[in-house]
Amino acid sequence: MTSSVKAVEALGITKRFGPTTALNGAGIAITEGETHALVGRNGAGKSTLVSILTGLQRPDEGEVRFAGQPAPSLADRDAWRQRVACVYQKSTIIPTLSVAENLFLNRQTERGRISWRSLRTRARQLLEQYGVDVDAETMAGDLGVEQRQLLEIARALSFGARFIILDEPTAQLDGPAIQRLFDRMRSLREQGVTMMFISHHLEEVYEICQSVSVFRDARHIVTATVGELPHNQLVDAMTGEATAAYEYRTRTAAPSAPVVLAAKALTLAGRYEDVDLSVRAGEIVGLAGSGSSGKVGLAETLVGLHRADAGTVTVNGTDIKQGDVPSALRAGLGFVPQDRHHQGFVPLLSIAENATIPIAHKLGSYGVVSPARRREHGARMIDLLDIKTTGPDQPVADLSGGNAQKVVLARALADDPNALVVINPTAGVDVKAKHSLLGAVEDAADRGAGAVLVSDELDDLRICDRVLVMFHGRIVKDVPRGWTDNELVAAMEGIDHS
Amino acid sequence: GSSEPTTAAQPSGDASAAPAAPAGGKVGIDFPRTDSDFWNSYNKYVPQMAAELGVDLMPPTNSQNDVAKLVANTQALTGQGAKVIVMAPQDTGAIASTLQTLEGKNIPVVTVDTRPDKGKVYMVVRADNKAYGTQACEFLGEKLGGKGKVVQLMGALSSINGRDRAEAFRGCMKDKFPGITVFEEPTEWEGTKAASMLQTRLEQHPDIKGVYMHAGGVHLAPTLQVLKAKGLIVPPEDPKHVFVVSNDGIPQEFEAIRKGEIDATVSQPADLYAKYALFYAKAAAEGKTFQPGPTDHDSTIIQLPNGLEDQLPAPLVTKENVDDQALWGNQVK
Amino acid sequence: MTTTKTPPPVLAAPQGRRIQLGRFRDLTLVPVIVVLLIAGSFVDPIFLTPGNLTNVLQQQSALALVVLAEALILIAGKFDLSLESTVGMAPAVGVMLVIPVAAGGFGLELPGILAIPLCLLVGGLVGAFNGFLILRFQLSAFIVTLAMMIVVHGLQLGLTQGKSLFELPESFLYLGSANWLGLPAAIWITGVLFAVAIVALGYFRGGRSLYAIGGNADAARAAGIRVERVVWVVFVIGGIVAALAGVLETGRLGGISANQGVGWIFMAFAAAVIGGVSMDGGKGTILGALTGVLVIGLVENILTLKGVPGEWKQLVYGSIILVALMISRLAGGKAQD
Amino acid sequence: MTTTKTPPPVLAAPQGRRIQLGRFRDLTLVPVIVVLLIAGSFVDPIFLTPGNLTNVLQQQSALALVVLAEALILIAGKFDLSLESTVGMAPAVGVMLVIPVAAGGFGLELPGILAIPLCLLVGGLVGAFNGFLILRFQLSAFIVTLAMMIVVHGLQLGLTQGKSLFELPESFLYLGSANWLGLPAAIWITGVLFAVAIVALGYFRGGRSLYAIGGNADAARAAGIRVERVVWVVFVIGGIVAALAGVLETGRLGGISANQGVGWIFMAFAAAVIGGVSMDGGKGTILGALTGVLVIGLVENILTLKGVPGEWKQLVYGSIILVALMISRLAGGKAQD
Ligand SMILES: Nc1ncnc2c1ncn2[C@@H]1O[C@H](COP(=O)(O)OP(=O)(O)OP(=O)(O)O)[C@@H](O)[C@H]1O
Ligand SMILES: Nc1ncnc2c1ncn2[C@@H]1O[C@H](COP(=O)(O)OP(=O)(O)OP(=O)(O)O)[C@@H](O)[C@H]1O
Ligand SMILES: [Mg+2]
Ligand SMILES: [Mg+2]
Repeated sequence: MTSSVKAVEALGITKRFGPTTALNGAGIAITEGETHALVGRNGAGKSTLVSILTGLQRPDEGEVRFAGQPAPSLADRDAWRQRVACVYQKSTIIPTLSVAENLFLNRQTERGRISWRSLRTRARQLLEQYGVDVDAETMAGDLGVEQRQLLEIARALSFGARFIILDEPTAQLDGPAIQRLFDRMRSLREQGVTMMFISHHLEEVYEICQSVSVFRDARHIVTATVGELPHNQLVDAMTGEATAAYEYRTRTAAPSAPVVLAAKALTLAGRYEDVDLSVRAGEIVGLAGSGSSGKVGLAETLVGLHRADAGTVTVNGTDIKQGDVPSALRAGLGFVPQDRHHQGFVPLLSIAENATIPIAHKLGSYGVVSPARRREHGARMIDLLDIKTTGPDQPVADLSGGNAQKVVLARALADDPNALVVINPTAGVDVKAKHSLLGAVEDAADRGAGAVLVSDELDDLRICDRVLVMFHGRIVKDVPRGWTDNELVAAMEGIDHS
Repeated sequence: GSSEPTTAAQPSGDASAAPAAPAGGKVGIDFPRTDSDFWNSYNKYVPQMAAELGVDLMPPTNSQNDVAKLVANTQALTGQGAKVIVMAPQDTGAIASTLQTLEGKNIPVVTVDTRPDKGKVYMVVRADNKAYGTQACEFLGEKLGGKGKVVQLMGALSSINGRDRAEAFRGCMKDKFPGITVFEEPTEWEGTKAASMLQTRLEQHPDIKGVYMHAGGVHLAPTLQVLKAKGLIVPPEDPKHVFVVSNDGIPQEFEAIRKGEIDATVSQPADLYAKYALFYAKAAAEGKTFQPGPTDHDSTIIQLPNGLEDQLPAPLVTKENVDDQALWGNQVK
Repeated sequence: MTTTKTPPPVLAAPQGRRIQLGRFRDLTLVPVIVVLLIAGSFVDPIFLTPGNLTNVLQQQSALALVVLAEALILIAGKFDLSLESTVGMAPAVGVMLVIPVAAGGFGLELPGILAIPLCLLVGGLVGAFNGFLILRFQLSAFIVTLAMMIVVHGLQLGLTQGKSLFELPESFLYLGSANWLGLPAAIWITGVLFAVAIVALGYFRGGRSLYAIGGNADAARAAGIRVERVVWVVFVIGGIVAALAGVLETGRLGGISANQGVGWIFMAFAAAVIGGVSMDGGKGTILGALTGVLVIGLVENILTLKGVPGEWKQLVYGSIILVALMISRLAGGKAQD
Repeated sequence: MTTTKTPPPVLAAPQGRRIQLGRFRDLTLVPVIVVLLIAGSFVDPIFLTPGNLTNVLQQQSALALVVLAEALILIAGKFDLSLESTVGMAPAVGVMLVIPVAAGGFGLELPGILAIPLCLLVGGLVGAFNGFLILRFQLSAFIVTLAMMIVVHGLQLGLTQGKSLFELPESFLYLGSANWLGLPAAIWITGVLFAVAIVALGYFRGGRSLYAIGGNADAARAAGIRVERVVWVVFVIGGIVAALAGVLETGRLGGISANQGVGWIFMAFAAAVIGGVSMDGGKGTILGALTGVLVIGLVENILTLKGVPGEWKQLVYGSIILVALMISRLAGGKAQD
């Protein structure tokens, strides 16, 4: 802590949402020009602080100051936007508008008539500048998750504000995209821009930030420079207890173990071609690849979300009907979809109900669903996956991002599946939760399930017995356990096809 | 009822202003709608006539042209102690079981304007809607000399009155004036539809020479506006003149007849409807009975399978008799 | 309407007490009903008598069934405006298949006892056709059923030539006019169907899946719910229930007018929505919808008893609905949608 | 992690075609209009004459304005059902403030020239009140405006005692009945307002903010759009435009009946939605809504020219709308919502 000028200060902030206290006298102070990390477990109150620091919500108690001056009134949005720009955790892209218009929302022009031509030009320049390869005229709703995320980032950076908040910007990005973002952040810092960076990838904190604040249970725990707080201490501060690093287990799936999930000559035009895959009981198979390699499309076909143009999918020895999720689930499959908001949960329904939709038929006879048994199952899942909630009856809409993700995994595990297809299970999930999520997948494998794990995170892929690398829609490599980061990344980038 | 003196007519709508302890008992009345000029006049006349006739009238209910509401209102009125019910079911099929219920409770029913197809009624008070159509047809047929084209702006086909007028007009034209072509426009009693349809038809057949409107209240202004835009509002002597016959007898129609904008209207007697509805209601409450045959007020009572009907006169009003003070349209302000 | 839901905003206004009150959200109209009962008893002593309250229930029973059908469809995230036309058309066609030409029939003169099953079948077919257009052609439910509302009513007008049917088989009138154990059969039937729906949507897999579909159809699909099939079934059930509403209404009125059901859909929406069912799908309960119907029925009854002059009645009626809305909003404590 | 920078591959083909069609999405009804024009010319040679087409435009001009108002409100993600009642009530009140008691007025007898401004003011006030209830009390727009639809029409009924107003100031009738340069003034006015709206929503920040708000209100708020204020202004504009529609309609019909505007809102929704405006907000264009109005107007005109018997007219009408919907769906290539 060298300079004493604080670009932003939040003092004694308390914010309650009914029974939940999201922030309890917490605060943060960020020195001008530094990149400051805010870390904490899911539900620690990070995003709530962000919405208070950007003037979207009024704290119940406490105050916010920018460069020593009190924050403007909530109604004065323009004043806020001059002081702070933000990439929110929840999408603020408007799906029905074009990319260009989303970039310049409410500032399409200074005054008078909008010139769409010049707006497009400005948008193209901006996209180019941040290395986002999308057409400025595309409807934002047609973009994938990652491209949308890049759009959010480009927009926030483009304001030229001197203080920028990035709330989990990397959760949906793959390696090269993250590196491009970091390059950008570094050059902004050289220009003296202050940043607050939120991430559950602690190695990113060490890579890009100078200091870090830790929140736990709605309170501020510690602030330090990254040098003073090594990785294990940081994790301990977050969890409030000594936490060991995750231990990857070793398994040896017997070659005689039955094949629980198999694909033969599977082809879906434009996404992947001629894929063969087989997963044995007790085996975890990773599926890796850079953006648009087709890994998600493949995984989604396995669970019946797409109908392949050619080929077959077998679960537990039964040929499943393509394009029909129920038949895959009935054959004994569990599924964690890519985008939890889109396909993962029904926000207004309770945790227990979301977690038990696929097994509703088992919670009673003659189509009856017993609320008591549902709650019981929900409570068990809350314990198992360590979900931070007021109880199994809480609507998933009220949960923090990581906890919502755990509910989605709970749903996949509900039926004690023989085969699991898991896509990006740890996106936006805190360290400890990540451990329990990965642990749950490994537990399932230990119980004899076979799993396909699709992920952009090398850490996740470490639990796999082997990793299939996809490139341009084909499986190009089968990497056994024991790979190094460079090896795998090289394969994913198509540098090494041997 | 209250103990107000009966001398002063109380048009204020305070319908409980009836004579103390009248013979027979309370009369419940349901108004069919409040959105047409004809029925509004009727609604106005009712409390006035009740005071004149000394009828113990309950606060009127309103069924807004909805037979289901009418049924509910009837239940409420009987619940509140009505001994006689006056109603004007705009839909005559769906009132049957209500009439049966009322018959079971010995509550006589007087219906106004429409004749229920089924179910006992004490008296139907109405003018003959078929006669309206026939009168209009005869007037137009003669004026056009039995040839040419006319437009019939019809009411809703789901209403008995609309259907009666349409059928009578159509049938009469076919029988008596086969040389006249009739265009039928289903306007659903809506002015905006009437205007559009008439305008389109005049574009298609500029030689249309006659119009029969089923309801002056909704059709008069739009028709005049369309004719005006086409420059067709000219004296009857002019060969471009379009003969217009209306139906209802509201003051605005009389005004138009005086100005020569339209040629005739069938005066549907709102005042007589109100007067005789209450007259028969009172008689029913007092236990009187009637026989088919001519009455003392220029009308005839006829026998129906399910009751009696007093067919009130519905005069055709033209330039000759438009200033007749006996017409109800000349009495309202 | 929507299939993909934008996640609810983190940024929204205080949502605090939601969880506790949420459980009672379907009962936010109860204070309104209490106020109405008290107000009504002041308006007229007859109001609180069993006879009058029975009348209210009987008068509302057909509308209540339409509200039930609409609530099911709304919870599943769709719309059906054509229900109101089914209320008139299904009974008309059912009856015309059995009555002689002289009474307005088609001349088939099927056995009279078939009239009700045929009527329900017609209702189900309308629902099935709606579902087919919406799901297979991916058309907007609002606009398909708006067009179907006109088509179905137009069919009735065309077939009946706009005339009322009143020579109906006794069996057809029975349900709407009989009394069972001192109460109109219509009340029993409506009550039982509501009870069935409340239980089904609360405790049965099929019923719960409506909430999942209405709340997030993609998530429901990924969780193995056959979204299209369920929605289709809901449309069919909606049509059948609306046809049954038509049977009850016909029995109560003793005839089928060309306008039977016309204009009901607005009231049905009003009842469902003030009862807490969301137009966005996935939210609300059948019990809540029932309270909505009761409010509307009580308001109408009180206005009738009070004898509000016809020309002011609509104004008073609309204002009371507006006030009821606010009371329920304040009692519920949550923004509506 | 490696720093190799392979740019992500360009978008896959299927997305490409979508973008192009998206641009013409507001014109998916054009094939329908072409079909109708051809069909109409077979039905009657008069159909394609300038006189007849002018009539169609004039007949639709008032409805078109209501569609315009509704489209603005829908794009901003809200609803307004009360517009139809404003079409009748605003002119009635405006006129009653200037005409003598004998003609049905209040007796204030303000200068006749004020009738139109007063009428627009009344319309704006209704919109403002709607906005106030919806935004301040966070009530559902659907249900508030449904109640307001009843209230506003009830107010007209009450004030006029259900009577039609016939004796109107000439100045009030002028706009709806005059001809400018050989075309009815109503067509000019409607045309200009549509042009203004198309430009405003296409090229001005205020207009674009409607799309942002309808698409994702929280995101719009985060981008500094004053969501509440904009929505409120849209409601006020909607009310004013509906009142102007009432002025044009009054001029065309020469009087204000108690039912002026009743039932229009369904047609307005139908026109807007088949024209591509989404009920979910944020989607659709004013030009698209205009094509929707034209389709409805042409269908009505053809049916009148053809002289379809009254009892079958509704069926034919509804069926044509349904077919138009499918054609536009196939031409647009995208699922509706
Ligand atoms: N709008 C809301 N209504 C009710 N509770 C809320 C709301 N927003 C946040 N919360 C609660 O406040 C707490 C803090 O949430 P917040 O989103 O700030 O967590 P976070 O630290 O950002 O977590 P994550 O890492 O998962 O994003 C959580 O318990 C959450 O459930
Ligand atoms: N719904 C869709 N319709 C058409 N094409 C799609 C769709 N979703 C993805 N694609 C395209 O299919 C290709 C493979 O996508 P897929 O999502 O399977 O790969 P991925 O490796 O998961 O990519 P990413 O990491 O970017 O999500 C990409 O070119 C992508 O743009
Ligand atoms: Mg967060
Ligand atoms: Mg991916």
